[in-house]
Amino acid sequence: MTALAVPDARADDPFGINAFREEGGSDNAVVLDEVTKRYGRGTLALDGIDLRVRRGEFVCFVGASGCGKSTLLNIVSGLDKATSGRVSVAGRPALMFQEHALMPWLSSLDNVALPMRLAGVPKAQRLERAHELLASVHLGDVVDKRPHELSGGMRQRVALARTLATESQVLLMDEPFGALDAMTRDLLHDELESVWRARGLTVLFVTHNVREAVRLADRVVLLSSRPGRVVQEYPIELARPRRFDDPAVGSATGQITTALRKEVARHGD
Amino acid sequence: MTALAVPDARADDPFGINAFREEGGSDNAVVLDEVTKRYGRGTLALDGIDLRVRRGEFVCFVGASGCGKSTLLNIVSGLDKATSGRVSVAGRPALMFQEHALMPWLSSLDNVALPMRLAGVPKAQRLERAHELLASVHLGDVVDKRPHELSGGMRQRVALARTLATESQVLLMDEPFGALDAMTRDLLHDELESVWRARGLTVLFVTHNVREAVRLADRVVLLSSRPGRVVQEYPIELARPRRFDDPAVGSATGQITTALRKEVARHGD
Amino acid sequence: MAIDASLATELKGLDALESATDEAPLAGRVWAQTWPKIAAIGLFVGLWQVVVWFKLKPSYVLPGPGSAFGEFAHQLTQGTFWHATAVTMTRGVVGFLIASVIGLLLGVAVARSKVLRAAIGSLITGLQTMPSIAWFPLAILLFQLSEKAILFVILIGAVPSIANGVISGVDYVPTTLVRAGRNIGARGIALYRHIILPAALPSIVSGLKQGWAFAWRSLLAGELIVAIANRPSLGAFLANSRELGEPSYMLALMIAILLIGVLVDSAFAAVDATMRRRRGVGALS
Amino acid sequence: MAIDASLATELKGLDALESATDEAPLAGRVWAQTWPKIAAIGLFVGLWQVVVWFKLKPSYVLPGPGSAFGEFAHQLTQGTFWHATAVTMTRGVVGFLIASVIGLLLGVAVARSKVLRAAIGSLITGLQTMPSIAWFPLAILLFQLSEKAILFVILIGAVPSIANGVISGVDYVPTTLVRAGRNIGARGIALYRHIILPAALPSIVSGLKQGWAFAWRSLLAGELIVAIANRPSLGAFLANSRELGEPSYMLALMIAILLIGVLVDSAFAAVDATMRRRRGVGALS
Amino acid sequence: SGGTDAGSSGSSGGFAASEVKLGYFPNVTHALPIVADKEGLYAKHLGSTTLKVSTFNAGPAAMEALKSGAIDATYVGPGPSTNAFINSGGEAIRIVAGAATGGAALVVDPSIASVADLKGTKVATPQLGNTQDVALRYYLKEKGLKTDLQGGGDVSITPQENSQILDSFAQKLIAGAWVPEPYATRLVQAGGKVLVDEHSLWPNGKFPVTVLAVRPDFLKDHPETVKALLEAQVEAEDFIANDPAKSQADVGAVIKTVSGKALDPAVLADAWKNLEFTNDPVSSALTEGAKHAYDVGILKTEPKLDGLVDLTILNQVLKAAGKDVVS
Ligand SMILES: Nc1ncnc2c1ncn2[C@@H]1O[C@H](COP(=O)(O)OP(=O)(O)OP(=O)(O)O)[C@@H](O)[C@H]1O
Ligand SMILES: Nc1ncnc2c1ncn2[C@@H]1O[C@H](COP(=O)(O)OP(=O)(O)OP(=O)(O)O)[C@@H](O)[C@H]1O
Ligand SMILES: [Mg+2]
Ligand SMILES: [Mg+2]
Repeated sequence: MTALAVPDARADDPFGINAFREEGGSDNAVVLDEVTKRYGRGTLALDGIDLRVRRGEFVCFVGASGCGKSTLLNIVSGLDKATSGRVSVAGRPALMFQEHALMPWLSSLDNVALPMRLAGVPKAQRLERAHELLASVHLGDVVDKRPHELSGGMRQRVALARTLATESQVLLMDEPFGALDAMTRDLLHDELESVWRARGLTVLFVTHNVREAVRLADRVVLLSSRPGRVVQEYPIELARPRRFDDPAVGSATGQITTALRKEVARHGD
Repeated sequence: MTALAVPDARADDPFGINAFREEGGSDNAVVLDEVTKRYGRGTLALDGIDLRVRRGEFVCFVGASGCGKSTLLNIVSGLDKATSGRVSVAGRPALMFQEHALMPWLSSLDNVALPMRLAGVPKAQRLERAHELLASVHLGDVVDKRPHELSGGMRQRVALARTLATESQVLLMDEPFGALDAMTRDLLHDELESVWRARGLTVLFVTHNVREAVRLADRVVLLSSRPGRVVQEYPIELARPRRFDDPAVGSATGQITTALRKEVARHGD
Repeated sequence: MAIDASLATELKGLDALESATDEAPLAGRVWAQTWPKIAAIGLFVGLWQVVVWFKLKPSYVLPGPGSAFGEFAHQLTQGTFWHATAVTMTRGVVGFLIASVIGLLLGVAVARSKVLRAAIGSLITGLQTMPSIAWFPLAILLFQLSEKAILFVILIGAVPSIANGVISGVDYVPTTLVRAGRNIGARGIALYRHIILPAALPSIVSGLKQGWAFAWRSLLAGELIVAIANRPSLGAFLANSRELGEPSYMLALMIAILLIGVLVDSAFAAVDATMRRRRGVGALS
Repeated sequence: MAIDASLATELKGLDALESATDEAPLAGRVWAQTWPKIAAIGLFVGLWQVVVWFKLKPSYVLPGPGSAFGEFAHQLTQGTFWHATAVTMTRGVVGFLIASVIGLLLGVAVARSKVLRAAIGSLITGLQTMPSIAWFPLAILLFQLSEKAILFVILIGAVPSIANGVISGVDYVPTTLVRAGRNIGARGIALYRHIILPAALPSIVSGLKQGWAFAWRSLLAGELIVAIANRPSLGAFLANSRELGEPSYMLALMIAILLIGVLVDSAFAAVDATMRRRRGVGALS
Repeated sequence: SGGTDAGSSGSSGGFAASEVKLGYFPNVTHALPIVADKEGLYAKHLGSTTLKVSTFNAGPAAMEALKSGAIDATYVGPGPSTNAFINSGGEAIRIVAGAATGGAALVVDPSIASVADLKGTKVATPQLGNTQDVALRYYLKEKGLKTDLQGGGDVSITPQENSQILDSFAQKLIAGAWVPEPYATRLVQAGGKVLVDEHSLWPNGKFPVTVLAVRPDFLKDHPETVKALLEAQVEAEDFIANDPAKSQADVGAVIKTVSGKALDPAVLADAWKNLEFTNDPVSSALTEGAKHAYDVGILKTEPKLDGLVDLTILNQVLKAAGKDVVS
């Protein structure tokens, strides 16, 4: 049970000086209060989500297919509006979409350079940086290819590089490594972890791979389905760097998986 | 080592009477001979693939991202032409695409009914069957929604149901369960396995999840990358029904994963 | 807006599910669609009135909105006006329907066959750029002074637009959908019927809209070639109104033509909005 | 085909990567594009000649291809013909460029603003259906007998087509791309510049093509309102050829107009083919 | 009845056609056929032959229809008919009668006192190469003012549609225009003054504005039918002379039918005064006009109009009606 401990959202504020700060203030990067989302007059996708994510925290979300994870990220990103409740986010978060969402008329390089172009970074500089980013996702050799010439996993990596090309302090990632083989995924875990540390990013990360969640997260949030609610939160206090196949990671994974299965089964899905 | 044995492609023909049959004849559902694929004048995606898949066999393909798995399935499906080599397939295979490829103007139900409509199945019958299929992928309650109203995993399941709606004897599946949570995926493993048995299907299945491959396959084929070649084949002779978390499945998974890692590392990706 | 409303109802019937996403109440939606139109018309008519008040131009050259709308109202009481409108509308609708069928077939044929595309692809636009006046002699030669001559001029104007819409739509159908369609057993005509044409529908509808505009313009010009006995028509009225030297009468006819154009466009817009809602695109504005 | 080739080269320059996918050798590709055209023209001219040989119509009504092409060849040696072509082309190109700018801005504005769309969305098509002849009095009223009057008629014809192309393109930009664009920091104009307009480009180009056709037709009609001293024009020639009852001269002019139309379309087709190759769509035929 | 009438007078051979397709314009200069039609004179003389009327807006369409066989006969201006005759090498058309003469004038802005003042101004005509266009060019040439077909020269001639001429004149964009009735009258009402009345330029003040053109093969095959048309026309001439008010009402009614609105009766009445409705096509003026067209460069070759006018049947009819024959 080393991996799981009592939730303590204010661990990095030992003196409690920020304890009464308003949500979205200096210690919380993302705050959701009683957020619900109903599509049209139909599906209730989220129901009363309360969530606080500290600056610099790495939170993973797991839950059944269709439980509202993407909806949650979309709301945090500001692209969708919550039906009710309050959302406050520090700065403008970068969202890596579940479907790659690359611009089909741009090469990989230009896709990755686009956020910098929009931010006004000079051409030489942004192209250099885009080259670096593509190399860091192991795609240094496809800079000139267009999305339709790439494999599924390659597109996902280009999209990752594009997300990293923004200057956002908050990253929202929707199953970013779903189409990658184990080896490539491990490499990208390391890469992401080091970027997160170096830049002090806040990351909200959706995955179906509980082991991946445990590998990366400070905290794993389990969502129920129909409607999406926060069922349980699991702080992961394993020392970093962690490995995907660490036994400790495995045991925490087993525990969360059991809870997840129970949750999914309870909703008859 | 129970799970791995010497490859024996003719295990179901103990008397060897079919040994000299022409490829694509009665015992092989899919035969590839020296198949290469080059896109434009650029990427060499596949290089000299030799492959025989028996009727009723369940073969899983694993390999690094971008190694040519999708290309292989596309060629077997007949949608792409090989640059050289011979391809012969029994009947018209159904391909489940890596990206869902649902018709955006049709509801889930109509998407699933479409292959039957094209095959001339009467309306009442095809709608009933489509309802059944959607229920079997646990989407009985979204029959009327259009693709854009579904979550990523839901779309994948609709696409699966659509693939099962064809009468094809050969199924080609490109990471069909990549966007599903563990629980739903397990249920669909069972579902797919039972359909495979009941219909005597031949399945070529691409996945990044080696455990999934071991859970399902009669044989796991490991592809190398740049260019794609068959590196090794692993017959999986574990008794069915298997469970995802069976220790035996785990040990075979470990072995193949090690080989895969070595393969991926060798190509510096 | 009668056409608009009835079409919208029909489409809703086809697609009962959509209604769930219409969040605002009907009255509110109608008002949201209506007030900007009223404001735009008000603004325009106001400006026009101001110009007239300042007598920038003599009134026998530019009559005020009062006299133009007065004349329009007067025309609405005239049997011949309605008769002419009916004749022209009938010709327009019949011609447009025939043009749609031909344009659709031609478009599919050209989009499908490389040889045909190389042969006549560019010719289609070439024909479209030829002004109606150039076709009149040929129309008379082929069809004498019959309704067919007018139909010919309409078709020559509208078919290329419609065909071009189809071609461009078919050309841009996402490759994945075509491949998926082929794979689930759509071949030949079925591929077009069930996959390509539905996928290309937005572009086809926009081609049809352009085709309507071309058809209507060609029709109004073509109605001049010959005034068939006892068949009054808006085109002939419009041309002859110039000769009468009564600008308010001409403006009244222009108001009628504009109104018809706006109504037809509203119908297209309703179809388009439904398509967009179905496909979940256009959450832009 | 000079425009075609030079444009293709330019586009290839812009997009050097594409050349790798042109698999067939240049000569073969050119031939594949050319023979169907020659065959189509041959077939058409052959049929025409047969009709003439059988004397179905007297030659003063329908001259044979020989006399039409002969007249065309003769015109090519005439200074005034080239002068007229240059005048008309200049007007056409200038008008089209201005119409493109206005149409683009108008289209974006209407696509973007719900209020504007409700106010004038349908009016755009309404204006488009108004025949050029209805605008002549207004053109003269506003711009006297000047080049500007012709320009006005061109704009009134072409702007709606172009705007409609933009609107329909913007409406159908995949929602994901817009959302992705917004998320990576594209707001306001940048969103249009970098995401929406490139994504809508195919539909915009097809709107521009329709716009060209409308502009050209309106131009040829409009050149009749104003015969400016010493400015011969194809539109005036065409009308005069009809009035003087010289069918072979008229046919020669039609050949010239058709040729220009085909050339312009080839330019559009080249742009379109490049766009499709870039985006990896249209692996259809 | 009319039927026996047409049949009994057929001495020159040929048969009455079962149908005759006739064209005219909804215009005051076409009053003769309009009255003949409206007053039932055609029906009376054609007997069993059915009459199908088409109305045209301009000469070119009428000529195209005649040449391609869509109609058998039409009333039209002398310009288009001469052009059609010349361009078809004399094959396409025969003029068998006149229908109206007179009624065209150069109307100018009151500030123009004499022809010399026109120098450097723009003057409009209804269309390049039509009767009035030739008349204006020839007139200016006689007065020593240069013009050319591109609108250059001392006086810039800008062909425009009649209706547009009214607009342009009202906005002072042109100094004047040489136009037929009723536009001459309308320009005067809009503040113009008549600088040249075309009457003054022709011997006897007579020049044709409307003639009856027939397809030669129709004329050959069905002289009886042509004769019946002419009989009706001759009777209409008398009707117009006797009852101008009713005749004007007939013309007004036709204009109302094709344009959806009536022409101001005052304009109609004023224009009427400047016209003479006569069966005489004034062949000499026709030939003269064509020669003028050649002189000013509209026609590229010297016109030969032999055979254009064929008055045999007309003169038969006139004689039978006890009227003077024409030549
Ligand atoms: N645009 C929409 N309109 C209507 N319903 C929607 C829409 N988008 C999502 N939904 C519904 O909301 C629910 C949650 O969807 P969401 O995409 O957030 O799930 P998810 O947790 O991301 O699932 P997955 O793991 O499969 O991606 C689903 O039931 C889905 O059908
Ligand atoms: N249309 C294309 N044009 C050019 N190159 C292509 C095209 N499609 C695929 N490729 C290239 O072929 C190689 C194999 O691609 P493929 O999609 O088959 O990989 P994959 O094994 O399915 O990868 P993943 O697991 O990421 O989906 C890649 O290098 C890719 O860039
Ligand atoms: Mg999701
Ligand atoms: Mg793949």
